[in-house]
Amino acid sequence: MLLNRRDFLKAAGGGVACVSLSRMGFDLGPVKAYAADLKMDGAKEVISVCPFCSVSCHIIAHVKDGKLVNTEGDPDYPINQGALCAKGAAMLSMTRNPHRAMKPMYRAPHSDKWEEKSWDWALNRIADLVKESRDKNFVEKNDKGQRVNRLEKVFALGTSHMSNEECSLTHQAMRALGVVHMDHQARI
Amino acid sequence: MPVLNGLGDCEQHINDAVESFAGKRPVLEPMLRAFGNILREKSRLAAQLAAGKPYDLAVDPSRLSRGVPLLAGVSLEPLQEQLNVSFNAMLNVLRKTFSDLDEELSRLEICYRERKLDFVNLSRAYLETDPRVLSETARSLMVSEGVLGMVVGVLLAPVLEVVALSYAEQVHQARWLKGFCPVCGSMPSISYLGESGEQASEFLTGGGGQKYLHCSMCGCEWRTKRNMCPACENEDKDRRVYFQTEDDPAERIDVCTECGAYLPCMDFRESVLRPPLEIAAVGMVHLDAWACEKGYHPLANTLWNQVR
Amino acid sequence: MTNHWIDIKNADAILIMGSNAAEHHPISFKWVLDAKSRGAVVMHVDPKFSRTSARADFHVPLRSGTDIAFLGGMINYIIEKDKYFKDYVLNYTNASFLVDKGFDFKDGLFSGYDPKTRKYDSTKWAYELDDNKVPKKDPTLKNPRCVFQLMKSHYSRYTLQKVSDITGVSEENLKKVYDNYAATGAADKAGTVLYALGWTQHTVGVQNIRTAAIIQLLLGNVGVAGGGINALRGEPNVQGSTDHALLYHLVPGYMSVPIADWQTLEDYHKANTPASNDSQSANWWQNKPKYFNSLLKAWYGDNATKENGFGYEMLPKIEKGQDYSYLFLFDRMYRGEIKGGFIFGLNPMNSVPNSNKLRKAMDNLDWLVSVDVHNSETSDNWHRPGVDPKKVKTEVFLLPSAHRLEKDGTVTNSGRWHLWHYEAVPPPGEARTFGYMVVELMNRIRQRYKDKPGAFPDPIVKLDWPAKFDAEEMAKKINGYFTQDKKIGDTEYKKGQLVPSFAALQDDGSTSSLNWLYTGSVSEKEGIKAKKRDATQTPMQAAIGLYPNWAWCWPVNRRILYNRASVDLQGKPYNPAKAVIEWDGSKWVGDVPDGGWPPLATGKGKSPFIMTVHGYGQVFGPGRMEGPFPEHYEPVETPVTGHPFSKQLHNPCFKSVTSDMDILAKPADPKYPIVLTTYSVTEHWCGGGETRNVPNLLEAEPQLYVEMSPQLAQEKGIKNGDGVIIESARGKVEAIAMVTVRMRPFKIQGKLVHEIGMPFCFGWTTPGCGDSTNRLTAFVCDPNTTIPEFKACLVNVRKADKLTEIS
Amino acid sequence: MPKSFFIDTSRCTACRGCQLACKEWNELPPNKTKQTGSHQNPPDLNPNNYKLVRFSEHLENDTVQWYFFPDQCRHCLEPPCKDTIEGYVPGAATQDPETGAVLYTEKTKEVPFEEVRSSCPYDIPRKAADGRLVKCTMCNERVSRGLLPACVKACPTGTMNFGDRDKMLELAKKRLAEVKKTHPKAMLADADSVNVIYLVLDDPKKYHKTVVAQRSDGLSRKQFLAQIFAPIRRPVEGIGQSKS
Repeated sequence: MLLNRRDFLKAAGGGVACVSLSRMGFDLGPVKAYAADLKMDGAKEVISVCPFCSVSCHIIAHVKDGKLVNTEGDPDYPINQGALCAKGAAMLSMTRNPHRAMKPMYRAPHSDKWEEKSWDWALNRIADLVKESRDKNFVEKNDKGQRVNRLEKVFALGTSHMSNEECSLTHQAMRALGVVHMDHQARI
Repeated sequence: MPVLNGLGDCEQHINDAVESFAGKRPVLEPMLRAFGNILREKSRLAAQLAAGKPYDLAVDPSRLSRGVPLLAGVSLEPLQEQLNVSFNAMLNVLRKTFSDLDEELSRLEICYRERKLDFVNLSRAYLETDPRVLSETARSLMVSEGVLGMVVGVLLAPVLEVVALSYAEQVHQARWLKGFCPVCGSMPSISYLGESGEQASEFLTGGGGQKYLHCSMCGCEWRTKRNMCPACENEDKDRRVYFQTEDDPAERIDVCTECGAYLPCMDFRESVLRPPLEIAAVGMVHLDAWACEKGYHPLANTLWNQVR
Repeated sequence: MTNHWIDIKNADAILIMGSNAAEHHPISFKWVLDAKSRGAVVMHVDPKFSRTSARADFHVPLRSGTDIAFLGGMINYIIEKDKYFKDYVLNYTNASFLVDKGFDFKDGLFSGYDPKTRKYDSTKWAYELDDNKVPKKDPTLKNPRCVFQLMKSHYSRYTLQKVSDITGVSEENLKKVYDNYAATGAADKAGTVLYALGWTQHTVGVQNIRTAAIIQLLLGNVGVAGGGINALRGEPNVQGSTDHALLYHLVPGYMSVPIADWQTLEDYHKANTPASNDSQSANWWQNKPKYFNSLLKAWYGDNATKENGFGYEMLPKIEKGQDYSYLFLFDRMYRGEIKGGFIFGLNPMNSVPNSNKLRKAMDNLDWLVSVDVHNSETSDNWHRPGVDPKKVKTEVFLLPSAHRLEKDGTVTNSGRWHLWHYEAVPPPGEARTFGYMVVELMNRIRQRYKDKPGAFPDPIVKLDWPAKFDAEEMAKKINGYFTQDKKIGDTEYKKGQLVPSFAALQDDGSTSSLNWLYTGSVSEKEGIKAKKRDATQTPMQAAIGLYPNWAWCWPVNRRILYNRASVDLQGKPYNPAKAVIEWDGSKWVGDVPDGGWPPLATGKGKSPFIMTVHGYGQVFGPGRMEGPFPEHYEPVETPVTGHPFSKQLHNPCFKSVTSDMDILAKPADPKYPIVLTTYSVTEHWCGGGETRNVPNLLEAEPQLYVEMSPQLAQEKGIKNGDGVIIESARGKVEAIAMVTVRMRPFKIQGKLVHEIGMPFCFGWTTPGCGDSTNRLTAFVCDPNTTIPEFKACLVNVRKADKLTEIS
Repeated sequence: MPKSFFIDTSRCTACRGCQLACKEWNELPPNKTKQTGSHQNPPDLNPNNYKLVRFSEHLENDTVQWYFFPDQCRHCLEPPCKDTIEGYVPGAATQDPETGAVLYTEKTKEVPFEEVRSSCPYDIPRKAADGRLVKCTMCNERVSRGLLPACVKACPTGTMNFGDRDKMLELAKKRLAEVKKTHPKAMLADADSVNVIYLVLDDPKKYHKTVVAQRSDGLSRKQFLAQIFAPIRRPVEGIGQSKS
């Protein structure tokens, strides 16, 4: 099976060379000067998936200097073939939305405001709360004396916004803690 | 299914595109006019050949599904007559257009009359990029390799355009996904992003953007993936970049940083104009100049992109 | 979905019911119209005329909550008019099975019902077995105790007149839908059923779908191209998140969570591994121990050994029959029994019924971690209108999460396609992926338990847990590895090698996999197959748009489930023009078949429905809570006091809780005479937290509205655009009246019944747009799934003197 | 050859992609809108919305008809608004001879708005906060660079089409012939006199009151234009003459 162009070529490259434009008699000076003045922006195209309904339309994200500059439906994905609905088409403004939560926020008991916190502080504080709640409320055995290992007083809800990999880890973590009140969008 | 560009390009269509690009980018006007002449003649000739005697080539379309181009290894012997016709017509227009090359072109004409030109063999060597055959022939005929290469390429193109046309349906059915041409095995000279989905349904025809490659030799057009370099098949998002200016979102140049190849691309979703693709490629030669300056090389050598 | 999105184009008839596909799965509708342009008839049965109706061949308005009556009438019609696909029904469904004498049905109740527990004893619904414990069959389908005859008699009660009387659909419209759809009973015709939350969100949700499944089996529409039972799943990765079981009652791969009565791994397997003595039954779930043990091995790594039951004893075990879903969680929270918890990417204060109760319940938490892309009604619950924050004790964290475009990983679409998305840009500011948060947090908790042991640390410290979140590594771990060198058949696998398919998973600890359904999704040769973008297909595959090389789908890249039912006993496709698989004499070609055994006629085949114990499609479904045949019951809040089929008004098993805030209107309650249904809006996403914050989308759909018919508006003195108040037994909501001919009153039992509809995407954190519609809905649930009845409750509506929520 | 739009409302699903794309390209701020009993929002064209999808619904013979109409400036071949404006301030309105786009300049600030508005048979012009008159520009700055108008580029359904006038007319007639088979009342609205050619499936009044040229007194376009042009009629140069 021939799978590569090299298999039927004697030499690689762009094919047989032609005479140059200058040899043909063109003055390339102005063209090169024109080209040198161009303000060319480089961007890459990244395949992603629309985060809304589960048709999972593919999206090509255009990224320039690490910033999202445009999104379009992926014409190669056989299901959406480049088409997007109004929400999918609004992906750019949705992702770049200034209203988004950008920093871990904390609201102390009885407080009337949010405060910014570091990730380190927030995760440590949550870890303390989880351990404290678990140590205090862990149900080792039920009324019948059966071993049940349940942490009934802590719950986990969500989310179908997670990737499969994130779902798998979340399930594993919650079962390890003994969480039984676990649910997400599939039930509502 | 894409429409084959070559044969549909009537004279008016080519003229309009030349005018429109020349108006937009006067710096390219001399090239647009020169290559416009050649492309017009090529188009006329292809139409003439298509209307003439049917080709008798040993082509096996079932090879497409195995990733083998139709003409790979196929003898071009039966095309002797068409190649002769093409040589005469194309040499004439080349001579008219490029007076700087006249000396070498007229020498080739003499060689032809003296039956020193074996077009079948040269065409085969051209398609297979066999530098030995071409350089030896050039030496023996006392012309430069560049001019010989140019002439062989130019005379072969209209002849093979007819092949591409007659197998367009098979190529479409085969869903050819390679970066090289399913008909003649050459690399593309330009690509474009299409307007709407292939399977236009009543509802949500799609934003378009499907990528088609246009063969630098036979003008065959085939669909490819957006996220693949046609030269090295690299799909890494971080090693493919496209460049464009803010003013011209319909024109871009796709670069693979893995293998260093570039390919111009027209985005027909942005553009009202539908120029013949080869005129569009000439109208974007400034991008070739830019890319070469940056150290990239074209996917296919064409008549108009040798900017060095 | 048994089939997939593109496959919709292969249908000859499309019944869209309980879904507004054009507005809520817009791109899916492309394939509906593709089918239409090839001559398919598209029917939309729904209370509201929507953009789906506008593009269908016809729209049939139906009163919310009467789908079983409508579909039961279709079953009756199909049997009476002899429209069913006889070969298929006989060979591939359990229609010929004889049912044991314990089974009975009287006045709306099946045998075995205990009114005290409100539960059935389903052992009463067993088959009559032969000496080998295989169900007895009557291939003539004449035996009065065979499933076919029992079904026939059950649905003979669903006459056109009675169905029309309760659904509000004219007899003429009933016949139009029945005729068009029943025509797909021909061998070479296919009909597909597209449904969504309009079927699931009822106290009879599961049975709505069961009724459709019976129709599909009768017409031979399961397993074929253009057929199937197709849930248009709503949420972005809800298929994947269900596969990976973010649900209390399952562990990944649709296996039951351990219950207290199964104290050991052996107990678990004994209770969960089905057996069949029928040599023609593949009984696929007999492999469950391999999948379950491999899961445990993946969770606990080297700490899972054969000796310790692979760590089974460390797992939490729920109480038998106890429900831990939203309904009960929030009820327990309301009662102060819950201390704290996590809400990831979800806004239940807006999108779960009886919001007033839920919002109060949340005040009882000591701590709450809300992880989202926006501050929402959930994270901000402590300063909702009318509440003094100083009185709310909850310690609240809002952790900013990444958008899909900002992370690597896979999702699974509704057609089970496993799809990779690449990180295009990093998350903005300090936003992070869920994966980062879960891994980091768990590592901190693990460290704390290592430093200072507290309650039972083993399940936490012994976890096989990554130091950092890496989507590719996780994708491989989900696929699974060999944990030691292993020879299977003639092939030798090395420790650390990826498991090639779930057929190679072992129950002896030599393999690990976080989800057996995804084993085969990554291979040594092809890497992560979700990244594959290869559109090539054979002409046979291209004829039905199968795309077998595009990405990968579970199980084992089978694109159409139960596809062995698309061929006759010799392996020849019933519809050669749209063949899914075909036996070429030595192997199957086309799709990946449901097992590679030769056709049934060879004597070496297996029955097509391999996930059922006996291998047959279940016309008779003894596994459901409220009976083996779907029966019409009214919504818990209903505008009628009786219906034509029995004296049993409601699903006898529906789930609910009792509290001072769980008040229900009585049947035909004069205070609440109007039916309310709820739905989404194209411009907003679910609870709206994300899209309300996109100014241009908010401009197009700015405020909460209620759609009502001109007749109702006139009756209530309401004009289009008026502010109105909608009231149920649980709450009051302000909205703007949208008076529209797209809503129609229904004639039910000779009386005019009005239905209104409202979206639920508006909430108080977006000023002036209105607040949760779910303050009206009742938290009463399907007994099988505990999915709430969002689609039908009772309300009243009046013109508002002034508005406070909408400005 | 002027450019034309062909707007095939038989394909429109009211996704409002065009409406949003128009706002984004023209950088028009969002309006603080209210629900007024319709999905049509904002309720009318306004200085921040040059393009608006209109919704209309009817119940006939027990069947619901729900029609969508993406409304915008028609870029008339002989634009009456231009004549009105120029009657006050020459040069305040222009028509691009290449594209046919009817354009308003800064100078429209000096023109009485209501008069211009009532001279438009489609009720399109609106007055911005700074006094300028505004409406759809045919994305002329895009079109003159060879790019498609933003709304056309955004349309996922094939409703919005744009190109040379003869090509658009050809497409419109082809589609009309097709949809006539199922919708005998289908028609092209004022195709001979405008560069934005709508295909509607039914009586245009069922879509919106000014789908075809209209004034409150119910004059046809021909009568209406005759009246408008009577006192100030002068030759229109540069573009094709109306055939009506």
